[in-house]
Amino acid sequence: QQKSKFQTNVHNLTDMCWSKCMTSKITGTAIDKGENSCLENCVNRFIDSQKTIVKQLDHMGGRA
Amino acid sequence: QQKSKFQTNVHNLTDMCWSKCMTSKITGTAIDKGENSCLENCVNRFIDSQKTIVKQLDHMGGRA
Amino acid sequence: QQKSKFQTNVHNLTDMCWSKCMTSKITGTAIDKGENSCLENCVNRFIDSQKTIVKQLDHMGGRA
Amino acid sequence: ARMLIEKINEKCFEKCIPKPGSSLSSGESLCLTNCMQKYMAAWNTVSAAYITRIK
Amino acid sequence: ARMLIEKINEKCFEKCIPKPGSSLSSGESLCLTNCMQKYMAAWNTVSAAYITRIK
Amino acid sequence: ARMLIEKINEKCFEKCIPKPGSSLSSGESLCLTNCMQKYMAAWNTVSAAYITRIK
Repeated sequence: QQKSKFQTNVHNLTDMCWSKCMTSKITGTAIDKGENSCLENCVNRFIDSQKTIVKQLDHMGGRA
Repeated sequence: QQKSKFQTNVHNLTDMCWSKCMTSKITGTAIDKGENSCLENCVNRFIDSQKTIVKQLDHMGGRA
Repeated sequence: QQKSKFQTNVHNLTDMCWSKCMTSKITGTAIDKGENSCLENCVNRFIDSQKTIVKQLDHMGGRA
Repeated sequence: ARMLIEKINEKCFEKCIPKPGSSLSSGESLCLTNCMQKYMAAWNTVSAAYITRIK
Repeated sequence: ARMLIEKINEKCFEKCIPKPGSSLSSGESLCLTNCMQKYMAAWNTVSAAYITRIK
Repeated sequence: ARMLIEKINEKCFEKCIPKPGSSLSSGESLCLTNCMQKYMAAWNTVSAAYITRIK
Protein backbone atom coordinates (compact mmCIF):
# COMPACT_ATOMS: atom_id res chain seq x y z
CA GLN A 1 0.00 0.00 0.00
CA GLN A 2 2.93 2.32 0.75
CA LYS A 3 4.40 1.35 -2.60
CA SER A 4 1.13 2.29 -4.28
CA LYS A 5 1.04 5.69 -2.51
CA PHE A 6 4.60 6.34 -3.69
CA GLN A 7 3.73 5.38 -7.27
CA THR A 8 0.63 7.58 -7.28
CA ASN A 9 2.74 10.53 -6.09
CA VAL A 10 5.30 9.93 -8.82
CA HIS A 11 2.55 9.67 -11.45
CA ASN A 12 0.95 12.93 -10.29
CA LEU A 13 4.29 14.75 -10.06
CA THR A 14 5.31 13.56 -13.53
CA ASP A 15 1.94 14.63 -14.95
CA MET A 16 2.22 18.11 -13.41
CA CYS A 17 5.93 18.67 -14.10
CA TRP A 18 5.55 17.37 -17.68
CA SER A 19 2.96 20.12 -18.28
CA LYS A 20 5.26 22.72 -16.72
CA CYS A 21 8.60 21.69 -18.24
CA MET A 22 7.97 19.85 -21.52
CA THR A 23 6.31 22.61 -23.47
CA SER A 24 8.29 22.36 -26.72
CA LYS A 25 7.42 20.25 -29.75
CA ILE A 26 8.38 16.55 -29.59
CA THR A 27 11.36 16.10 -31.92
CA GLY A 28 13.25 13.13 -30.47
CA THR A 29 13.23 10.59 -27.67
CA ALA A 30 15.68 12.28 -25.29
CA ILE A 31 14.96 14.98 -22.73
CA ASP A 32 17.57 17.73 -22.94
CA LYS A 33 19.60 19.18 -20.07
CA GLY A 34 17.29 22.15 -19.54
CA GLU A 35 14.19 19.95 -19.45
CA ASN A 36 15.89 17.55 -17.06
CA SER A 37 16.84 20.23 -14.55
CA CYS A 38 13.40 21.80 -14.88
CA LEU A 39 11.85 18.44 -13.93
CA GLU A 40 14.19 18.03 -10.93
CA ASN A 41 13.55 21.60 -9.77
CA CYS A 42 9.82 21.11 -10.29
CA VAL A 43 9.76 18.14 -7.90
CA ASN A 44 11.85 19.91 -5.30
CA ARG A 45 10.06 23.27 -5.45
CA PHE A 46 6.69 21.50 -5.31
CA ILE A 47 7.73 19.80 -2.07
CA ASP A 48 9.17 23.12 -0.76
CA SER A 49 5.90 24.78 -1.61
CA GLN A 50 3.91 22.11 0.21
CA LYS A 51 6.14 22.45 3.28
CA THR A 52 5.70 26.24 3.23
CA ILE A 53 1.93 25.84 3.17
CA VAL A 54 1.83 23.22 5.91
CA LYS A 55 4.11 25.33 8.12
CA GLN A 56 1.92 28.40 7.66
CA LEU A 57 -1.23 26.42 8.42
CA ASP A 58 0.33 25.09 11.64
CA HIS A 59 1.41 28.63 12.51
CA MET A 60 -2.20 29.74 12.18
CA GLY A 61 -3.17 27.19 14.80
CA GLY A 62 -4.59 24.66 12.42
CA ARG A 63 -7.66 26.79 11.93
CA ALA A 64 -8.44 25.09 8.61
CA GLN B 1 -20.58 11.12 5.47
CA GLN B 2 -22.92 14.03 4.68
CA LYS B 3 -20.29 16.35 6.11
CA SER B 4 -17.69 14.82 3.83
CA LYS B 5 -19.96 15.23 0.76
CA PHE B 6 -20.48 18.88 1.71
CA GLN B 7 -16.74 19.45 2.09
CA THR B 8 -15.96 17.77 -1.22
CA ASN B 9 -18.52 20.04 -2.93
CA VAL B 10 -16.98 23.13 -1.34
CA HIS B 11 -13.48 22.01 -2.38
CA ASN B 12 -14.58 21.43 -5.97
CA LEU B 13 -16.53 24.70 -6.16
CA THR B 14 -13.59 26.65 -4.72
CA ASP B 15 -11.21 24.99 -7.20
CA MET B 16 -13.45 25.83 -10.16
CA CYS B 17 -14.44 29.35 -9.07
CA TRP B 18 -10.82 30.18 -8.15
CA SER B 19 -9.83 29.40 -11.77
CA LYS B 20 -12.72 31.53 -13.07
CA CYS B 21 -12.47 34.52 -10.73
CA MET B 22 -8.92 34.82 -9.42
CA THR B 23 -7.09 35.40 -12.68
CA SER B 24 -4.95 38.38 -11.67
CA LYS B 25 -1.45 38.29 -10.21
CA ILE B 26 -1.17 37.58 -6.47
CA THR B 27 -0.18 40.87 -4.79
CA GLY B 28 -1.61 40.61 -1.29
CA THR B 29 -3.52 38.36 1.07
CA ALA B 30 -6.98 39.87 0.67
CA ILE B 31 -9.56 39.16 -2.03
CA ASP B 32 -11.02 42.40 -3.37
CA LYS B 33 -14.70 43.29 -3.72
CA GLY B 34 -14.90 42.28 -7.38
CA GLU B 35 -13.27 38.92 -6.75
CA ASN B 36 -15.54 38.29 -3.79
CA SER B 37 -18.75 38.93 -5.72
CA CYS B 38 -17.42 36.88 -8.65
CA LEU B 39 -16.91 33.95 -6.26
CA GLU B 40 -20.42 34.29 -4.81
CA ASN B 41 -21.97 34.60 -8.27
CA CYS B 42 -19.91 31.65 -9.47
CA VAL B 43 -21.36 29.38 -6.77
CA ASN B 44 -24.93 30.56 -7.38
CA ARG B 45 -24.78 30.45 -11.18
CA PHE B 46 -23.19 27.01 -11.06
CA ILE B 47 -26.10 25.71 -9.00
CA ASP B 48 -28.57 27.53 -11.31
CA SER B 49 -26.86 25.91 -14.26
CA GLN B 50 -27.09 22.47 -12.69
CA LYS B 51 -30.80 22.98 -11.95
CA THR B 52 -31.42 24.08 -15.55
CA ILE B 53 -29.75 20.92 -16.84
CA VAL B 54 -31.57 18.60 -14.45
CA LYS B 55 -34.93 20.22 -15.30
CA GLN B 56 -34.31 19.84 -19.05
CA LEU B 57 -33.29 16.21 -18.61
CA ASP B 58 -36.48 15.50 -16.66
CA HIS B 59 -38.45 17.30 -19.35
CA MET B 60 -36.96 14.95 -21.92
CA GLY B 61 -38.35 12.05 -19.97
CA GLY B 62 -35.09 11.06 -18.35
CA ARG B 63 -33.93 9.59 -21.62
CA ALA B 64 -30.28 9.77 -20.54
CA GLN C 1 -19.50 -3.83 -13.37
CA GLN C 2 -18.48 -4.22 -17.01
CA LYS C 3 -21.33 -1.88 -17.93
CA SER C 4 -19.99 0.69 -15.50
CA LYS C 5 -16.44 0.41 -16.94
CA PHE C 6 -17.87 0.95 -20.42
CA GLN C 7 -19.87 3.98 -19.28
CA THR C 8 -16.86 5.49 -17.52
CA ASN C 9 -14.82 5.09 -20.71
CA VAL C 10 -17.53 6.77 -22.78
CA HIS C 11 -17.76 9.63 -20.27
CA ASN C 12 -14.01 10.17 -20.32
CA LEU C 13 -13.78 9.94 -24.11
CA THR C 14 -16.68 12.39 -24.53
CA ASP C 15 -15.06 14.80 -22.08
CA MET C 16 -11.72 14.68 -23.87
CA CYS C 17 -13.06 14.71 -27.44
CA TRP C 18 -15.52 17.51 -26.59
CA SER C 19 -12.53 19.67 -25.55
CA LYS C 20 -10.68 18.76 -28.75
CA CYS C 21 -13.51 19.01 -31.28
CA MET C 22 -16.18 21.39 -29.97
CA THR C 23 -14.14 24.57 -29.76
CA SER C 24 -16.56 26.94 -31.48
CA LYS C 25 -19.26 29.04 -29.82
CA ILE C 26 -22.53 27.29 -28.98
CA THR C 27 -25.13 28.54 -31.47
CA GLY C 28 -27.63 25.71 -31.76
CA THR C 29 -28.45 22.23 -30.53
CA ALA C 30 -27.03 20.21 -33.43
CA ILE C 31 -23.45 19.10 -33.97
CA ASP C 32 -22.36 19.79 -37.55
CA LYS C 33 -20.77 17.32 -39.95
CA GLY C 34 -17.22 18.47 -39.23
CA GLU C 35 -17.70 18.21 -35.48
CA ASN C 36 -19.28 14.79 -35.85
CA SER C 37 -16.40 13.35 -37.86
CA CYS C 38 -13.89 14.99 -35.52
CA LEU C 39 -15.56 13.19 -32.59
CA GLU C 40 -15.51 9.83 -34.41
CA ASN C 41 -11.89 10.29 -35.45
CA CYS C 42 -11.00 11.38 -31.92
CA VAL C 43 -12.31 8.11 -30.46
CA ASN C 44 -10.60 5.98 -33.09
CA ARG C 45 -7.25 7.80 -33.02
CA PHE C 46 -7.25 7.72 -29.22
CA ILE C 47 -7.61 3.94 -29.29
CA ASP C 48 -4.96 3.72 -32.05
CA SER C 49 -2.66 5.82 -29.93
CA GLN C 50 -3.21 3.60 -26.91
CA LYS C 51 -2.49 0.49 -28.97
CA THR C 52 0.70 2.06 -30.30
CA ILE C 53 1.88 2.79 -26.78
CA VAL C 54 1.01 -0.66 -25.43
CA LYS C 55 2.75 -2.35 -28.38
CA GLN C 56 5.90 -0.28 -27.85
CA LEU C 57 5.91 -1.04 -24.14
CA ASP C 58 5.60 -4.78 -24.84
CA HIS C 59 8.38 -4.46 -27.39
CA MET C 60 10.60 -2.97 -24.68
CA GLY C 61 10.07 -6.10 -22.62
CA GLY C 62 7.54 -4.62 -20.26
CA ARG C 63 10.29 -2.72 -18.52
CA ALA C 64 7.86 -0.18 -17.09
CA ALA D 1 -27.26 9.87 -15.05
CA ARG D 2 -25.34 11.59 -12.25
CA MET D 3 -22.00 11.53 -14.08
CA LEU D 4 -23.60 12.84 -17.29
CA ILE D 5 -25.12 15.77 -15.37
CA GLU D 6 -21.78 16.56 -13.74
CA LYS D 7 -19.90 16.47 -17.05
CA ILE D 8 -22.52 18.57 -18.86
CA ASN D 9 -22.53 21.16 -16.10
CA GLU D 10 -18.74 21.29 -16.00
CA LYS D 11 -18.36 21.76 -19.76
CA CYS D 12 -21.40 23.97 -20.38
CA PHE D 13 -20.88 26.23 -17.36
CA GLU D 14 -17.33 26.83 -18.57
CA LYS D 15 -18.51 27.57 -22.11
CA CYS D 16 -21.74 29.50 -21.47
CA ILE D 17 -20.92 31.43 -18.29
CA PRO D 18 -17.37 32.77 -18.56
CA LYS D 19 -18.18 35.64 -16.15
CA PRO D 20 -20.89 34.70 -13.64
CA GLY D 21 -23.21 37.67 -12.92
CA SER D 22 -25.93 38.27 -10.36
CA SER D 23 -28.40 36.07 -12.23
CA LEU D 24 -28.51 33.82 -15.31
CA SER D 25 -29.15 36.01 -18.36
CA SER D 26 -31.56 34.72 -21.00
CA GLY D 27 -28.59 34.34 -23.36
CA GLU D 28 -26.79 32.20 -20.80
CA SER D 29 -29.90 30.06 -20.23
CA LEU D 30 -30.34 29.50 -23.96
CA CYS D 31 -26.64 28.66 -24.31
CA LEU D 32 -26.96 26.09 -21.48
CA THR D 33 -29.96 24.42 -23.11
CA ASN D 34 -28.25 24.28 -26.50
CA CYS D 35 -24.97 23.13 -24.99
CA MET D 36 -26.71 20.36 -23.08
CA GLN D 37 -28.36 19.05 -26.26
CA LYS D 38 -25.06 19.28 -28.07
CA TYR D 39 -23.20 17.47 -25.32
CA MET D 40 -25.70 14.63 -25.37
CA ALA D 41 -25.41 14.40 -29.16
CA ALA D 42 -21.62 14.25 -28.75
CA TRP D 43 -22.03 11.56 -26.10
CA ASN D 44 -24.12 9.50 -28.53
CA THR D 45 -21.60 9.90 -31.36
CA VAL D 46 -18.70 8.94 -29.10
CA SER D 47 -20.60 6.02 -27.63
CA ALA D 48 -21.51 4.66 -31.09
CA ALA D 49 -17.96 5.07 -32.39
CA TYR D 50 -16.56 3.33 -29.31
CA ILE D 51 -18.99 0.41 -29.57
CA THR D 52 -18.21 -0.03 -33.29
CA ARG D 53 -14.50 0.00 -32.54
CA ILE D 54 -14.40 -2.43 -29.64
CA LYS D 55 -16.90 -5.02 -30.87
CA ALA E 1 -7.19 19.46 6.07
CA ARG E 2 -5.34 17.20 3.63
CA MET E 3 -7.54 18.09 0.66
CA LEU E 4 -7.25 21.82 1.40
CA ILE E 5 -3.45 21.55 1.46
CA GLU E 6 -3.45 19.64 -1.83
CA LYS E 7 -5.72 22.17 -3.56
CA ILE E 8 -3.77 25.18 -2.22
CA ASN E 9 -0.47 23.67 -3.32
CA GLU E 10 -1.85 22.80 -6.77
CA LYS E 11 -3.29 26.28 -7.41
CA CYS E 12 -0.54 28.33 -5.74
CA PHE E 13 2.40 26.36 -7.16
CA GLU E 14 0.90 26.90 -10.62
CA LYS E 15 0.44 30.63 -10.00
CA CYS E 16 3.58 31.49 -8.00
CA ILE E 17 6.21 29.19 -9.51
CA PRO E 18 5.74 29.15 -13.29
CA LYS E 19 9.42 28.25 -13.83
CA PRO E 20 10.84 26.24 -10.92
CA GLY E 21 14.47 27.20 -10.20
CA SER E 22 17.19 25.73 -7.99
CA SER E 23 15.57 27.13 -4.83
CA LEU E 24 12.46 29.07 -3.82
CA SER E 25 13.16 32.78 -4.32
CA SER E 26 11.93 35.20 -1.64
CA GLY E 27 9.40 36.53 -4.17
CA GLU E 28 8.08 33.01 -4.73
CA SER E 29 7.86 32.38 -0.97
CA LEU E 30 5.96 35.62 -0.43
CA CYS E 31 3.64 34.80 -3.31
CA LEU E 32 2.94 31.37 -1.79
CA THR E 33 2.08 32.85 1.60
CA ASN E 34 -0.20 35.47 0.04
CA CYS E 35 -1.78 32.95 -2.28
CA MET E 36 -2.48 30.57 0.57
CA GLN E 37 -4.27 33.31 2.57
CA LYS E 38 -6.19 34.28 -0.53
CA TYR E 39 -7.20 30.71 -1.29
CA MET E 40 -8.49 30.25 2.26
CA ALA E 41 -10.45 33.50 2.00
CA ALA E 42 -11.93 32.25 -1.29
CA TRP E 43 -12.77 28.93 0.37
CA ASN E 44 -14.63 30.80 3.12
CA THR E 45 -16.57 32.93 0.63
CA VAL E 46 -17.52 29.89 -1.45
CA SER E 47 -18.46 27.89 1.61
CA ALA E 48 -20.70 30.68 2.97
CA ALA E 49 -22.39 31.22 -0.41
CA TYR E 50 -22.99 27.49 -0.77
CA ILE E 51 -24.48 27.15 2.73
CA THR E 52 -26.78 30.15 2.13
CA ARG E 53 -27.91 28.67 -1.15
CA ILE E 54 -28.62 25.12 -0.05
CA LYS E 55 -30.23 25.81 3.34
CA ALA F 1 1.68 -0.26 -15.71
CA ARG F 2 -1.95 0.66 -16.36
CA MET F 3 -1.65 4.15 -14.88
CA LEU F 4 1.55 4.84 -16.82
CA ILE F 5 -0.18 3.85 -20.08
CA GLU F 6 -3.14 6.10 -19.28
CA LYS F 7 -0.95 9.08 -18.46
CA ILE F 8 1.26 8.61 -21.54
CA ASN F 9 -1.75 8.33 -23.80
CA GLU F 10 -3.39 11.38 -22.26
CA LYS F 11 -0.30 13.58 -22.59
CA CYS F 12 0.98 12.26 -25.92
CA PHE F 13 -2.40 12.16 -27.66
CA GLU F 14 -2.87 15.80 -26.66
CA LYS F 15 0.59 16.75 -27.93
CA CYS F 16 0.88 14.60 -31.06
CA ILE F 17 -2.69 14.52 -32.38
CA PRO F 18 -4.18 18.01 -32.04
CA LYS F 19 -6.61 17.34 -34.90
CA PRO F 20 -7.54 13.66 -35.19
CA GLY F 21 -7.90 12.60 -38.84
CA SER F 22 -9.23 9.46 -40.53
CA SER F 23 -6.07 7.50 -39.67
CA LEU F 24 -2.81 7.98 -37.77
CA SER F 25 -0.32 9.69 -40.09
CA SER F 26 3.28 8.48 -40.04
CA GLY F 27 4.27 11.80 -38.47
CA GLU F 28 1.73 11.26 -35.69
CA SER F 29 2.96 7.69 -35.13
CA LEU F 30 6.57 8.84 -34.90
CA CYS F 31 5.58 11.64 -32.53
CA LEU F 32 3.75 9.12 -30.30
CA THR F 33 6.77 6.82 -30.13
CA ASN F 34 9.12 9.70 -29.33
CA CYS F 35 6.71 11.19 -26.84
CA MET F 36 6.33 7.86 -25.06
CA GLN F 37 10.11 7.49 -24.67
CA LYS F 38 10.32 11.06 -23.48
CA TYR F 39 7.53 10.60 -20.99
CA MET F 40 9.21 7.53 -19.54
CA ALA F 41 12.50 9.42 -19.28
CA ALA F 42 10.64 12.23 -17.47
CA TRP F 43 9.04 9.66 -15.17
CA ASN F 44 12.49 8.30 -14.30
CA THR F 45 13.90 11.78 -13.60
CA VAL F 46 10.93 12.70 -11.41
CA SER F 47 11.03 9.39 -9.61
CA ALA F 48 14.76 9.72 -8.85
CA ALA F 49 14.39 13.34 -7.67
CA TYR F 50 11.48 12.38 -5.45
CA ILE F 51 13.32 9.43 -3.89
CA THR F 52 16.39 11.60 -3.23
CA ARG F 53 14.24 14.24 -1.61
CA ILE F 54 12.16 12.05 0.67
CA LYS F 55 14.80 9.60 1.88
